[in-house]
Amino acid sequence: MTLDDQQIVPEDRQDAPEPSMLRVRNVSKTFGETRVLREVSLDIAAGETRGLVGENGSGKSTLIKVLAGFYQPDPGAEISVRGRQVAGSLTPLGARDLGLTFVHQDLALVPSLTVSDNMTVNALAASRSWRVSPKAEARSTQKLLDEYGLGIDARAAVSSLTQLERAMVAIVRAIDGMRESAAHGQAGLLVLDEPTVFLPKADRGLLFDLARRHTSDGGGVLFVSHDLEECLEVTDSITVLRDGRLRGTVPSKGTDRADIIRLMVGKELNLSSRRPTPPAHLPVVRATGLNGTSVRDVSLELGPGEIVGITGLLGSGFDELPYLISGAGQGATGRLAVGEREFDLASMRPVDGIRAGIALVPGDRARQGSVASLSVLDNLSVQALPTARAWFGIDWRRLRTVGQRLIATYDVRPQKLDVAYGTLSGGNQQKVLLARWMQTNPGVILLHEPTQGVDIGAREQIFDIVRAGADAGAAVLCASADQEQLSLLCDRVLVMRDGAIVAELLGGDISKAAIARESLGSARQSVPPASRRAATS
Amino acid sequence: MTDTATKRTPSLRPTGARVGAWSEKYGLLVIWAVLIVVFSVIEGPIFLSLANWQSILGSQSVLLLLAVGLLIPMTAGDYDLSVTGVLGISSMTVALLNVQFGWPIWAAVAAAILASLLAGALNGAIVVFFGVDPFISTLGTGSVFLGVIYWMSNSNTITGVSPELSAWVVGGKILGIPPAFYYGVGACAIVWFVLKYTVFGRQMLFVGRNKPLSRLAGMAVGRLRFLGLVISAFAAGIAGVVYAGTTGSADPTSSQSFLLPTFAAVFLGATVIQNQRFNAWGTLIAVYFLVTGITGLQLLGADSFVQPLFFGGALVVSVALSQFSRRRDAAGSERLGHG
Amino acid sequence: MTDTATKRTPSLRPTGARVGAWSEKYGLLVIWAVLIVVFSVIEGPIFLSLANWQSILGSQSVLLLLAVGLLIPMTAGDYDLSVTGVLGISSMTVALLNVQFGWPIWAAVAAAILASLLAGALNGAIVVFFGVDPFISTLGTGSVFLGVIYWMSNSNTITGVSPELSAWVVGGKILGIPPAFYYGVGACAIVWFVLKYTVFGRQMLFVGRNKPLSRLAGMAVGRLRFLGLVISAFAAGIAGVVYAGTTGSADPTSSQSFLLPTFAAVFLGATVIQNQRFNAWGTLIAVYFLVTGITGLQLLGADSFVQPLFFGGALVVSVALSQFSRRRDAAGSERLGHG
Amino acid sequence: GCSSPSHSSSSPSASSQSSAAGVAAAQAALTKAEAVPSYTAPGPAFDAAKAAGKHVFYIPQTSNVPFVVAVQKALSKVAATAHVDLTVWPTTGKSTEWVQGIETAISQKADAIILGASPDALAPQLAEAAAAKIPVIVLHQYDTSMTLPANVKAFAFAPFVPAAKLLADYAVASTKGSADVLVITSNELKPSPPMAAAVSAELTSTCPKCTDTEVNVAAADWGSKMQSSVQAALLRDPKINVVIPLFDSSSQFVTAAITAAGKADSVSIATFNNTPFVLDLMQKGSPVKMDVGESINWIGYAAMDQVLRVLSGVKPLTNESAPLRVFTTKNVSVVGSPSDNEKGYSTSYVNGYLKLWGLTSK
Ligand SMILES: Nc1ncnc2c1ncn2[C@@H]1O[C@H](COP(=O)(O)OP(=O)(O)OP(=O)(O)O)[C@@H](O)[C@H]1O
Ligand SMILES: Nc1ncnc2c1ncn2[C@@H]1O[C@H](COP(=O)(O)OP(=O)(O)OP(=O)(O)O)[C@@H](O)[C@H]1O
Ligand SMILES: [Mg+2]
Ligand SMILES: [Mg+2]
Repeated sequence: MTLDDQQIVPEDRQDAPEPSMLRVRNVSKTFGETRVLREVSLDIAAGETRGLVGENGSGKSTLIKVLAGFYQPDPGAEISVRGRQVAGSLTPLGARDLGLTFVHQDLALVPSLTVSDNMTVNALAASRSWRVSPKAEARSTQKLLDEYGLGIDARAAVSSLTQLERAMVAIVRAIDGMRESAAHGQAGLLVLDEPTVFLPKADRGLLFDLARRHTSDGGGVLFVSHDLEECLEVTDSITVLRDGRLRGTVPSKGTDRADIIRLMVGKELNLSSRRPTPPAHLPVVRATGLNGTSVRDVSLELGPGEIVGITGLLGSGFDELPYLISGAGQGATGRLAVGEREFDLASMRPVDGIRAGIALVPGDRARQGSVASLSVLDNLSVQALPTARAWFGIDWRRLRTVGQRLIATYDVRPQKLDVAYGTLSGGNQQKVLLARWMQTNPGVILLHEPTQGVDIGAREQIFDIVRAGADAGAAVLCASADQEQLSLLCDRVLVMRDGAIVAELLGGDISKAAIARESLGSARQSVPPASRRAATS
Repeated sequence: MTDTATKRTPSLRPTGARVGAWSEKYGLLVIWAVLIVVFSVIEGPIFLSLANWQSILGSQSVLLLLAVGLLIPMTAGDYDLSVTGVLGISSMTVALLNVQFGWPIWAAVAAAILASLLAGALNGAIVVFFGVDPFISTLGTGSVFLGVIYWMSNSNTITGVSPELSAWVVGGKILGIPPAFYYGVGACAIVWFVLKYTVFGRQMLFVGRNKPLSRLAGMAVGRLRFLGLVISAFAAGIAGVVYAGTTGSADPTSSQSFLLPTFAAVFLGATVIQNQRFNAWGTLIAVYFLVTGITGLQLLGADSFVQPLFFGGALVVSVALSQFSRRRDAAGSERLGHG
Repeated sequence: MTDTATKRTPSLRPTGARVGAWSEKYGLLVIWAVLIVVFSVIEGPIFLSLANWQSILGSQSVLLLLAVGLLIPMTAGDYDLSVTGVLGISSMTVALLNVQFGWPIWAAVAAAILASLLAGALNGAIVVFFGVDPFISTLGTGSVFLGVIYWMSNSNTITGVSPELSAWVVGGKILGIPPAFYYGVGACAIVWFVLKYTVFGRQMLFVGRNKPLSRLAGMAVGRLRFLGLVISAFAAGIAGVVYAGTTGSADPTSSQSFLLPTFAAVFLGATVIQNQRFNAWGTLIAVYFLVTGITGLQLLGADSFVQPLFFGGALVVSVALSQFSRRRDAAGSERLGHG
Repeated sequence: GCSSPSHSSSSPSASSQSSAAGVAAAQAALTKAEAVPSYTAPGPAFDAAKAAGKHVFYIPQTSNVPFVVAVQKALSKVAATAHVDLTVWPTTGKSTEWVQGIETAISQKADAIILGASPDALAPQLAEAAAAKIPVIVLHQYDTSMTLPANVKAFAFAPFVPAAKLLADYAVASTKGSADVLVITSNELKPSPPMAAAVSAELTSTCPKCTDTEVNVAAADWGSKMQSSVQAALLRDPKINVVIPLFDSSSQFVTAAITAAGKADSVSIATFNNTPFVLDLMQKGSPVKMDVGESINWIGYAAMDQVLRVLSGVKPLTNESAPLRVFTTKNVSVVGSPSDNEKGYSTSYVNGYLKLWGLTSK
């Protein structure tokens, strides 16, 4: 380990004059045989915003779930909040009583219930009354939502909301819960586990304003993110976890990204630069007149070897495009040409897309991408089954060999085929998902938030996988709200507004700032699709 | 974004959606009404007679009590296949203690309720402490309860339950309808209130939809599921008392025949009033919808094979219709059910 | 990270885990063995006699065929509560056509299988085209099928099915065990192969675990579910033929009694060999485990109430044990889903 | 012996006369059956000592009914007296259990099988037993008038049709020839169709003005459907004054329906089987006014008579059965409280049979 340990601020501040907001000592957590957290100690002062970073699977969410009382830590742990030592084991209710409020990574919403039902879920268990009043709840929820100008109907089912709206609901719920506890005396600790993955940059301001207001009231914030720049920007100090062990805490001022990466990964990471723009060819994909739930009359073309980004604001419809082009959009219309084949979207099914060489890597890994309870091999095999026939059954030996090679190539950790997919960390889940599709040598790769919640090291690996796919001649479409990712990965970026493509950025023009400007719509004229393609060539 | 959404809504949409939502909520009521009209036309005065409606309303209290109690664990996602076993234990306990051991009827009833609560606690304990899926554990305990009933009763039918109980259950009619009907309606009202207006009911709903989330929100998931199974057993216990009162007797086997109708009523009920959610009034409507059809057929003197045909057909068709209207306006997310 | 994990593993741990995994896979086999030893000690030679084992193995083919067919839709997440209805339709068709209409037995059998396939197609169509949850739609169609059976048979038992069929089913014993047993085992082998080694079987598994994923992965989810329900009806149809052959007759009601044992066998089977997954050999073991216990009790001449007690108790205990061993080594597999 | 003389109501003028005659005939048959039945030897005497040491297997329809338990008791008692080894194979009413029982009996090389379960569902197994030369004696499932199954050596008959006739006679007599009868059948049970036919035929022959309707409720649905079916039938035809559930184990549901319809005073129930709880109902005052049936113990002796004949190599009888007795509110008190229908019979048949078998001295 070549790490410069001097940089690290000692975590043990036992002689701190006043009790810190949160004091954690010696927290370990073991699942079965794997130790996920090892003797983690942590102090957060009142008024402090603390970042928590680490690779996928380094234990951040686990630590947070320990704080939430969801997991019991191994014996020997001590947790105290504002000097109040937690006696016995921490329960979810106890945590809330202590003033800890959470936005969990998976948002913790029930899609089939209404926004206002979901809003009340945390209050339920602690409720002192025995009854609830749905009407009053709906009213107060609506008031709250309006207060933040979200324009969400409190009586709508969460399933009818977009991912972004769902994130906003979860955040507003947490903030409301926090206010509640503030009303009981003192501001507590707000814990945000990757709250921004669903939010485009522009909408994150609201969240950070709220967090800042909270800290200035004397509360504390613990903020988990894989976006190191954002983390450096909004936090006072950053704690780094690696392999479940505390690597140290550094002040955000005067630290740069590279330092943190070194702490996280334990080595220097070569962040790749943009690859050269591929030469223009006849398009592989030609879509005309696409219409979906939020997409209106969009046409676009993708060339072989080209990585095209598509982005926009919440509700602009950019995140629907990959699904439309794969044939998974329901009630969609439009025409699609993939190579020689022509499709009418109204009658196209995903299987048609797959036969035409389209691979879709959905953004919602858990719901649309994988089966958590089955093994990595099972999940890898989904797309390979028809090709792995021997005699008249599936040749599992061959699948296994291929799978072993795939997870080695894609650096999936742990490199075991038989572990349950669900126990992998997010980054590794994503790599498995990509591996599953890449083994089919797709001609068209459609990605939706391919690095959502993925750590910086894994992100580079995923970029490499995508680039390798493009280099092999595939056309890539990457829908993402992550402007940095787009600027690093894409040869061309399309920006959508109100369901239509309004701008196209090429090569050197692609930058976070430019994307943000176009997304917000600083009065640029929409570019007709024909001229766009022409501009590329 | 919301702006755009509102902008894009064609003016016709809301009306269409409203009709859809309405038919989704009250579709079964309409089918019921049609059924009543059809039978009235065919059979005229007999079907519309007070006596017929008294008989329709008065005859299904046991089923209604069972179904309404079952709603609670079902809301928490737990199938309870042992309710009919508990029904049998309860009615047998009443009859045995009252007739063979000479206990006063109130004591026998109290013991029956207690026995039912114990049975529910056993179900709850197996589910909560051993983590066995309730579908399979209650399948098992249902069989155990059946064994217990055979053992208790020595496989005999026991008659001669004190007429006092019958008086409370089927005597002293109000508007010509026996008290048991009002007990069933009362139970519906309670369950409706509990599910809609109490913290407990709301918690059960969350537990049923997402257990880890509920745990994270601080709900005592295990305790809630335990309670749910105890409550369904409690309701089955009351149903058992009503059953014993209705027939003045208890026999070891007949309680089993309520199992499928109970589940049918619960699922069919989940297509009315609050679509996709188990709800009490929907269940009540489902029960009386089914019995109206069957009674109508009986009055027609239809062959006995027509009854199961109607029962199954009505179930499938009304659920399909409600599903259909739901599909039209919402891109269905998850739905009721298991795992 | 993987390195450190392996390094830190205490030497005893893996053994413990391996025992856990082993008991998870073969726990029920051990309980079965214990049961056999206990009965052998109590009853000595009779229980251990070849004849007894021939009778144990030969007696459960109908149940086994039903359960093994049910595995397919269950793997795709679809409960099929109508299998016993199809069983009844099939056996009644054989008996009716053969006895009352004088069809040759092969034609009657073919018609029965055809009728079963139609019944399965009806189930599939309701589930796929109307989006009705199979638990409720097959509850309904099960009732419809019962009505059809009553109608066909006029509620009568029909006897005198051609002995040819019986010869194929229970005559011509191999190793003293009737052919029906080998049909059951053959069906197990086929289902095992299908679920493990065919694309269809794997697709069913994914459909059962995650429907949106399956759709995006290009599977024809609707068609697969449809096929699953047709297959379970097909198996139930064969079971019906075997049933008619075993008894040389068909009656309108007795098929219903297979419903709960079938589900019990399927769920219990999912605790063996491949824990948490419906599997054919596990189901076979579950069936013969339960029948061993019951036969032992019958040979003992135990009171009849002991049978349901044993059945339910064995079910709950063995599932609880398998659950327990699973829990020990993996900290609760639930995770916060998005739904 | 309760067949009434057949008559035709050819001319309208004769009809009222014949109706009165029918009522009288019905009443006479009923009165005769209300008396304590007496034992007459069913057939020639024989020496049952040859049966000693033989092994008999008893497979009941389902062990979960008191009837079976009582029969089993009688069988065991006689078996012990005759030194016959009796094995009981308990079942819960599933055909697979019966099949397994016969297989087990064959594999244990039993000398005879007493079958309480339906031979209809066991034809292949009966053939197998016949091939193994194991005689099968079927217990209490057939009336002599019914078509009999093959591969059965002997029957202990049940007087279903005479009982049904008595039920109709009661309806005629109790309503003085103006019975409007509701017959509740369970057609999946073997005796149900011939019994229903017999009720109908007896009504037609003794009472031209009487009418009858049938409602079929499967035994499995008695708990959940019987009450509403009966209530609907009463609504449909308010003139119904006698309800005949063919099997008395469903009486409590019929009673509940009649009570719920408010017709407890005008509608009476006549039924079959003499199950103790129904006699209880009758004694305590309920719409059940008549129950006809047999002594279960007697059935056991009758069955054992056939078994011993078969085991001893004597030709079995063709009309072996226990006699019927009718209980009405008039004579039901003889069964005591709680009801024990064995009390309604003189025990002379016990000694009678023992003497017939030559077992009295031992
Ligand atoms: N319930 C569990 N059982 C077994 N292993 C688990 C469980 N929960 C988490 N893990 C493992 O613990 C490790 C840490 O997971 P954790 O969720 O804390 O990571 P993380 O730091 O939040 O990662 P990410 O950045 O991807 O969110 C991972 O390797 C994961 O596989
Ligand atoms: N109960 C559990 N059992 C098994 N695995 C679990 C469990 N809970 C979490 N995990 C796994 O542990 C890993 C970390 O958990 P978590 O839910 O925090 O995701 P994550 O790693 O943080 O994802 P991301 O990469 O998006 O940040 C995930 O891969 C998850 O699948
Ligand atoms: Mg995490
Ligand atoms: Mg994460």
